Amino acid sequence: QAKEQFFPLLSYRTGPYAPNGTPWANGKQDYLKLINARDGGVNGVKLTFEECETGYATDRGVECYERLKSRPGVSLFDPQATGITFALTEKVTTDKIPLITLGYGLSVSQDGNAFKWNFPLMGSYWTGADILIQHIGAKEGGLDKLKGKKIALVYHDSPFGKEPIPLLQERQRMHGFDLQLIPVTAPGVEQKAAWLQVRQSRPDYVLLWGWGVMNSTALKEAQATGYPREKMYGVWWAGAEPDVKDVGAGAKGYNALALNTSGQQPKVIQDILKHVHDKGQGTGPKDEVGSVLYTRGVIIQMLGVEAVRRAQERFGKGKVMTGEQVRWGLENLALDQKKLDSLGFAGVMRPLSTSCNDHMGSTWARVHTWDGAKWNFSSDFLQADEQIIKPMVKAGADKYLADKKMTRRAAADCGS
Amino acid sequence: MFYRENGQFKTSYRADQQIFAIAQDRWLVLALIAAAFIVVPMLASDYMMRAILIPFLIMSLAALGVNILVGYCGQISLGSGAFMAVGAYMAYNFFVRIPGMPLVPALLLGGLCATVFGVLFGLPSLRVKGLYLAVATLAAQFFADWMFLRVKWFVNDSPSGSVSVNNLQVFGLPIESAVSKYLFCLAVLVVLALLAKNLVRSAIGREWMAIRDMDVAAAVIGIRPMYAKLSAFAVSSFIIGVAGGLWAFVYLGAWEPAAFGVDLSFRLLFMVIIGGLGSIMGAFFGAGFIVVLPIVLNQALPELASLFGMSMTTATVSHVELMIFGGLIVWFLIVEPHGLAKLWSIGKQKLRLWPFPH
Amino acid sequence: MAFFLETLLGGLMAGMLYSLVALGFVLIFKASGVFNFAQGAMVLFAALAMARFSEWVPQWIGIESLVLANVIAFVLAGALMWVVAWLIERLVLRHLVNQEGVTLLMATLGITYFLDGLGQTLFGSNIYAINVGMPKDPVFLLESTFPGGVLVNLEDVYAACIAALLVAALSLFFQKTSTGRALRAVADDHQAAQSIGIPLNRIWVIVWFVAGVTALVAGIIWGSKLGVQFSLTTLALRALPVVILGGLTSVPGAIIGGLIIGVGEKLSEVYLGPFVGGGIEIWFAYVLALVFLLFRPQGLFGEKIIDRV
Amino acid sequence: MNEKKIGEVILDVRNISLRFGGVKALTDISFDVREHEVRAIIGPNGAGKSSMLNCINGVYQPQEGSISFRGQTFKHMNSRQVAEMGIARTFQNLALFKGMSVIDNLMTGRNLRVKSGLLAQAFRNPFGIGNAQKEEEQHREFVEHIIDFLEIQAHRKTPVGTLPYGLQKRVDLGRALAMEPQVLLLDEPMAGMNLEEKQDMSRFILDVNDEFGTTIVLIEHDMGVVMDISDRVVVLDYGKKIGDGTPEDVRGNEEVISAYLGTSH
Amino acid sequence: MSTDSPIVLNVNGIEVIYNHVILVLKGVSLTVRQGQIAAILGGNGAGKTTTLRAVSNLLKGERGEVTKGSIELRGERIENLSPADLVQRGVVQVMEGRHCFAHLTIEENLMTGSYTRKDKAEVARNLEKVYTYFPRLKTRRTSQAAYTSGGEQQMCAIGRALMANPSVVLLDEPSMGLAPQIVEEVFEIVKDLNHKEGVTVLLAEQNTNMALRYADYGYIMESGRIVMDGPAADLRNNEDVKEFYLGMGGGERKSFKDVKSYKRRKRWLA
Ligand SMILES: Nc1ncnc2c1ncn2[C@@H]1O[C@H](COP(=O)(O)OP(=O)(O)OP(=O)(O)O)[C@@H](O)[C@H]1O
Ligand SMILES: Nc1ncnc2c1ncn2[C@@H]1O[C@H](COP(=O)(O)OP(=O)(O)OP(=O)(O)O)[C@@H](O)[C@H]1O
Ligand SMILES: CC(C)C[C@H](N)C(=O)O
Ligand SMILES: [Mg+2]
Ligand SMILES: [Mg+2]
Repeated sequence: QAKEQFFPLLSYRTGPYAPNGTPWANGKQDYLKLINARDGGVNGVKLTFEECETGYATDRGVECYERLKSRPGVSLFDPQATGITFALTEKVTTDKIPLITLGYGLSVSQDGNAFKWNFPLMGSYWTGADILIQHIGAKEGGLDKLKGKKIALVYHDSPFGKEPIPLLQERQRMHGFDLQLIPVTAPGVEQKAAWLQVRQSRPDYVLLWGWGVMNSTALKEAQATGYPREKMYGVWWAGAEPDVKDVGAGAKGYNALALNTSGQQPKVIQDILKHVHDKGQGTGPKDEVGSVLYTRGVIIQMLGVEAVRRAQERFGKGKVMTGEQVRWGLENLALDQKKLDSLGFAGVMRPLSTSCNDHMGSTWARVHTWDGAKWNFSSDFLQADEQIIKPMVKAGADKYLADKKMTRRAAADCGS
Repeated sequence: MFYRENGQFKTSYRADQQIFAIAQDRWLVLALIAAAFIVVPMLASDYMMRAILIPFLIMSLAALGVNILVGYCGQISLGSGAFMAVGAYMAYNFFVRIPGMPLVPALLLGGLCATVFGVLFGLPSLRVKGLYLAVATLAAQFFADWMFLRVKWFVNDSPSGSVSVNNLQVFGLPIESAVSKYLFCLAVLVVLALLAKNLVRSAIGREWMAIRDMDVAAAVIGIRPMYAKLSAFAVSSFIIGVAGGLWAFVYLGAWEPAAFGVDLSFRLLFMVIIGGLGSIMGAFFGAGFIVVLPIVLNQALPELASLFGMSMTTATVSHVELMIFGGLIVWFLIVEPHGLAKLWSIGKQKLRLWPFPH
Repeated sequence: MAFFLETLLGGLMAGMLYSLVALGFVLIFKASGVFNFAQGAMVLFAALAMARFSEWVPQWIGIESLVLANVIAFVLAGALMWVVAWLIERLVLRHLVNQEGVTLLMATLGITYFLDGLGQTLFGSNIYAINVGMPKDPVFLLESTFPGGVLVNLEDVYAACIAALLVAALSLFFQKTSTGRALRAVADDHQAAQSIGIPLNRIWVIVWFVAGVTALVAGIIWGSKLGVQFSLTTLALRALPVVILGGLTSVPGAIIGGLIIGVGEKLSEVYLGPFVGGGIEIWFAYVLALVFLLFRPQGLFGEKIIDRV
Repeated sequence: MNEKKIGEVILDVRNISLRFGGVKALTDISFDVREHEVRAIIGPNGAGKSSMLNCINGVYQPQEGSISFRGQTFKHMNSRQVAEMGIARTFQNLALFKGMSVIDNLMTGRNLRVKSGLLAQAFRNPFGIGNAQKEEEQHREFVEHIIDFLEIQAHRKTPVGTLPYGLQKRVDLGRALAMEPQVLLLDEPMAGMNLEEKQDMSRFILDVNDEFGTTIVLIEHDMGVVMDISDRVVVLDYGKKIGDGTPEDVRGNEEVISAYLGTSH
Repeated sequence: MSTDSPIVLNVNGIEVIYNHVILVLKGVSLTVRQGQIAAILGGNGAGKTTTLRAVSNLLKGERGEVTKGSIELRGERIENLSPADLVQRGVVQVMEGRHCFAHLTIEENLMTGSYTRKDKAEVARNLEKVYTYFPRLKTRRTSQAAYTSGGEQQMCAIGRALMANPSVVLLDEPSMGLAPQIVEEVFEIVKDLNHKEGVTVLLAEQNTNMALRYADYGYIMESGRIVMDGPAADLRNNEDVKEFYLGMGGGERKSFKDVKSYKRRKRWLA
């Protein structure tokens, strides 16, 4: 039996979210191809994968999961959708396969003591929202200046869009700004009413919690109602090329959170171009390589691969890891700047290290701005305020455990 | 030659009124049920059960419910997803809010709530007919989507609005493994299907069909349109509600309103039309077609392509899958506009005549 | 006040745009008794064709002019819609003569799947732009009367005018020509229509082609507003209450229905929404349509539903 | 053939007027029907015969006039109440339940008499628990008699939509008979039948009339049938009554001849 | 008069199956000559309607198909033509059970009948003609067809077919639901068209009496087969026909009241 570590890839390349789902999926696939082509796998273990189209639908996602979960050497799942994440969260516990939800999923699942199998790596909607408020505060000249300001949240009317609300409400209590909540019915093609409301209340800032067509539509409606794009701040799922490209000039000045860089300069991207695309093995079109979501896909996959590598360090180099072992690897990631540099991710992302308690590993993000042709960073990396988030995560996790009549993991469990 | 009813003379109306009046049918169905309970659990893989059979069973149940309303009573409904959602969310609330609430009563209570909701949105059917009625049911659909998203109480105040259940048990037996889940769904389905079959072959079922086929004439022979329509809404949404509960509890485990969106309503409607309006059997065929076919296509297409030395990206696979799926729908309709169940019965009829062509 | 006017205007404009999609439904229903669920898919398909052709044509033949590229793309997309209409008649409708409404409806669902798949295969599933030179930025009217003026989108105004023109033309067609009468006959009874020599085949190709062109126009307008992407198909669900409110068989009904629904949903969302957490416009539209139906079960301008023994 | 006992007035139609917009379908029509008799209504096309039946069984609400049944007068009735009183009806344009089998169509005629409720029906079973099964069997037995009577045994389970026209007419009659009505309203039950079938149908009607004592109101265009089997005839023309009496009276009536029968009769 | 005129319609041993399983016509052959009135007689379910549908190609909508045999119109095979093509060639069917366009007014119904006629003046003339045939239609011309009486609809259906100026008319039970006076009228119209305009007529009719009075030739059908045919005059004098179709068994007409419901047997089925 060949030594193969299997990566199931849930993706969506059709349907309403395809424009955003596709580069993401391409990034994931290309990175796996890169590792095989350049390094011959992880310590000699070849990486294999199979894609399964979910169409962003929960039931298709579950089917894909069931289809792929028992492949030999299965390592982890990245569902690419919050709805599927919810459904899988219940299943991975019994199947013992970790779930990584980089920058999405349940914010409380950061608490590794309660959510043993979930890994919302690099950021949750609470950290994202917190960073945005900090950034806006800084613009205004201090968080205290936010008092009396109006902030509107235009959000995808789904659990995904609703996640940041508790955090924002917490911040609202602290700083006394006005928070206006404006839901947009999925998938978000019709937003006239939402933007009429924005025009009526003329908020000082608009936070955009959108995905897929909702983002570009929001920008177009903002333009049509004359709301300045400079005052709009999107989550990191509303800050990629498909969101702004066909809006053209109308998107100029729009800001969004960024977890990663974009562009083809980073070494890892160059490697992908060289070892994968130039060999005709590329998954998508070449000019999309290095775009925001593509790069995020690459990062997600890198974290998965590194978790395998980390697990091998403990459970045996050159062996195929089980889901449980990969989970340990994910829980013990230690990617400092040096490590990132060596992996070719210099400048692409912030260092990240996870632990039994903290399944997120990093609470940093920055803001970038669309200049009409590309994304440029407009802030430094900002860190979400642990003081605010920690207690919220703890409380949320406790409620979750109570509802489920479960208890926190014992300390001893952390080593396993 | 083997499928002959010759010589099977019915000596009583009871015999003739049996659910399957032809002995071969009776044995076949009993054998099928027995196989479903005994053989399938032994043979089917975990994936088969969890990803194909369980959704198939639950969707069959839901389609059965839809068929009562649409197929038997002729009231076009695009709100089935909403009825499922009501069943699921209300069962959830009974389940988590009442300490010690067992699973089965919770599901049934969820079904009853769906009944109430169904009857409420069925009221316009007393005045509005046909495609126009679809608007009323879509109103139910979008209203339910909104309600479960917006009203915190329904989701037990979970901040994200998604809910989940675990530790399912029936009579002290855990419903965790694929086999136990499968058997549980199967049992619920068999019981409800039997009750539904009883209803449609009894007076109430004939009232529904009469209203469907010609409501003025039905009124003239003394059928009350109001009672017939609302009872159809009630029975149908009860079954759909229970199916919704199963879908949420057993299949998904955790869900958000999008899991019961308008897409699902559409798919349920397709199931009953493709399967055969006004046929219990049709619900099964339809669910099979709509649930299983895409999965099969999705997995078979790449293999097929590789036979010809081509490789397909997942995107291409799913696009081609859509096209083939759509094409097959049309093709089956052309072959038999009254659905797969009709095709089946024509097949039987041919078999009956076999080996003579007519 | 100014804001109320803006909301009202916004609703009217949105309503007009819904009408464009609704019109496709009405056309096919009126002329063949088929409730065409594929209308949404046709809008997407046509818009995708338009978007991609206008992108490809300059590459193929190396022209610079945006106008010319758009015109050629329009013609090509129109031709494609003709092919689609022809194929639908050939492969589907022709074999389903005289079948019940639900069967035909189901067949159009099959067509929906097929077109969704085909459209994405041929043209891709990213977001594409249609640029027909619509103005994007708002203008402000009555600035002297109201502080800040009343915001109007020229893009919407143009779209509304196009919709109105289309409706006027189609109404005339149905009212004044013998083909119009034949179409209504077909909708009532396929077989009887055949028996007196109405060529169903040709009629259906024509109707589906006209509906296809309507879809193309709707697709261009919506596409230039929102970008062309799969989600355009969901517009069909937005247009549904419009069709039903106006009456399935009425071309002017599609417009009036559109206006009522558009205004109703925007006003409700803006003025009622905030009290209940928002996001109510879609179900409100349906409930609004339902309320009208309780008074007129055939919709505002629909033909009376015949029930007679 | 034993002499028939014609009884009291069972159905009394008083000054009925019915308009649809500008169309006067019925103007001030009065006539009565006696128990056990076969009462024919004839008249040219569009005279208002079918509309008359529709008024009697509550499908149309006449603007003026009243109808009494066994002395009980009513002005507005809904179809259900009429059915409960024992008035059944067949239709000119075939209003059968097309998707249902012959048996099921006939069984719907029994629905008024079904006592077991929804739950009882859901739980009906062959083990003798509850009444639903027994009830069903009793109704079935009754319906089987009608099937034998109408000689449609071979088509029991055929969906009525595919039956030839003439048989559908028979099923329509059967469905009305299944209601065990006291008054049977028949709207052109023999249209589309050939002579032999008309003879059969006449036989059925007369048998029903004899055996069950059912009162019959019959619309028919075949004068042979009308003259032979009816006891009294009402003639309508353009919504007005122009004749009423025994077949012989009517046949001799000048007005009737010119309005309806034409010269050759 | 017409035995030597050219054959217009030649149906040759056709078999028709509905729904792939129900065999209804079992080898039906008949010929209709130019200017002839031919009648198909037979009981309910004999297959008369099916035969007419097969000729006018309206079977498809009923999910029926001709599986054997051939149908020729003036020597040309027509099984594969569409109904519309047939109307272009002058063959028009009046369908059983009226089939008026429910939402259209009576006049609009009639006008659709002239869909294939391009000459406005001719259409107007035809309309006038139909209105003189059926004055009742004229008074109801603005009513929606669904809201007219059964007989009015039947007139409308016949009138609509006449609007197409057909050269061959297939009439399926034209007398159904019509008052005696109008029945007479309809047959007179048929005779008129036949004599004056040379229209060929194929008629399926239950009213045997009338049919045989007006027809030149008759076919008698039983369970999907032609069991007897001959010139109308001969059929009128045939004993069986007399007994079963004309009700004249034993010489004179029996009262409907006295017919016994004993099981009779038809000799030709023996
Ligand atoms: N629902 C209705 N709306 C409008 N007009 C109607 C309606 N029902 C009947 N009519 C009109 O009333 C008149 C009488 O119709 P009715 O059906 O009673 O005639 P009828 O005597 O049964 O004729 P036939 O012998 O042709 O069946 C007709 O002119 C008809 O058009
Ligand atoms: N659409 C159909 N599907 C299945 N069977 C059919 C269909 N139409 C007719 N039949 C069957 O074909 C046979 C012949 O029917 P057809 O209508 O041709 O008889 P007919 O001679 O016209 O009778 P009638 O005098 O009652 O009109 C009947 O047994 C009937 O049940
Ligand atoms: C998965 C992420 C891309 C976020 C997405 N909108 C979701 O919640 O599903
Ligand atoms: Mg009548
Ligand atoms: Mg016939």
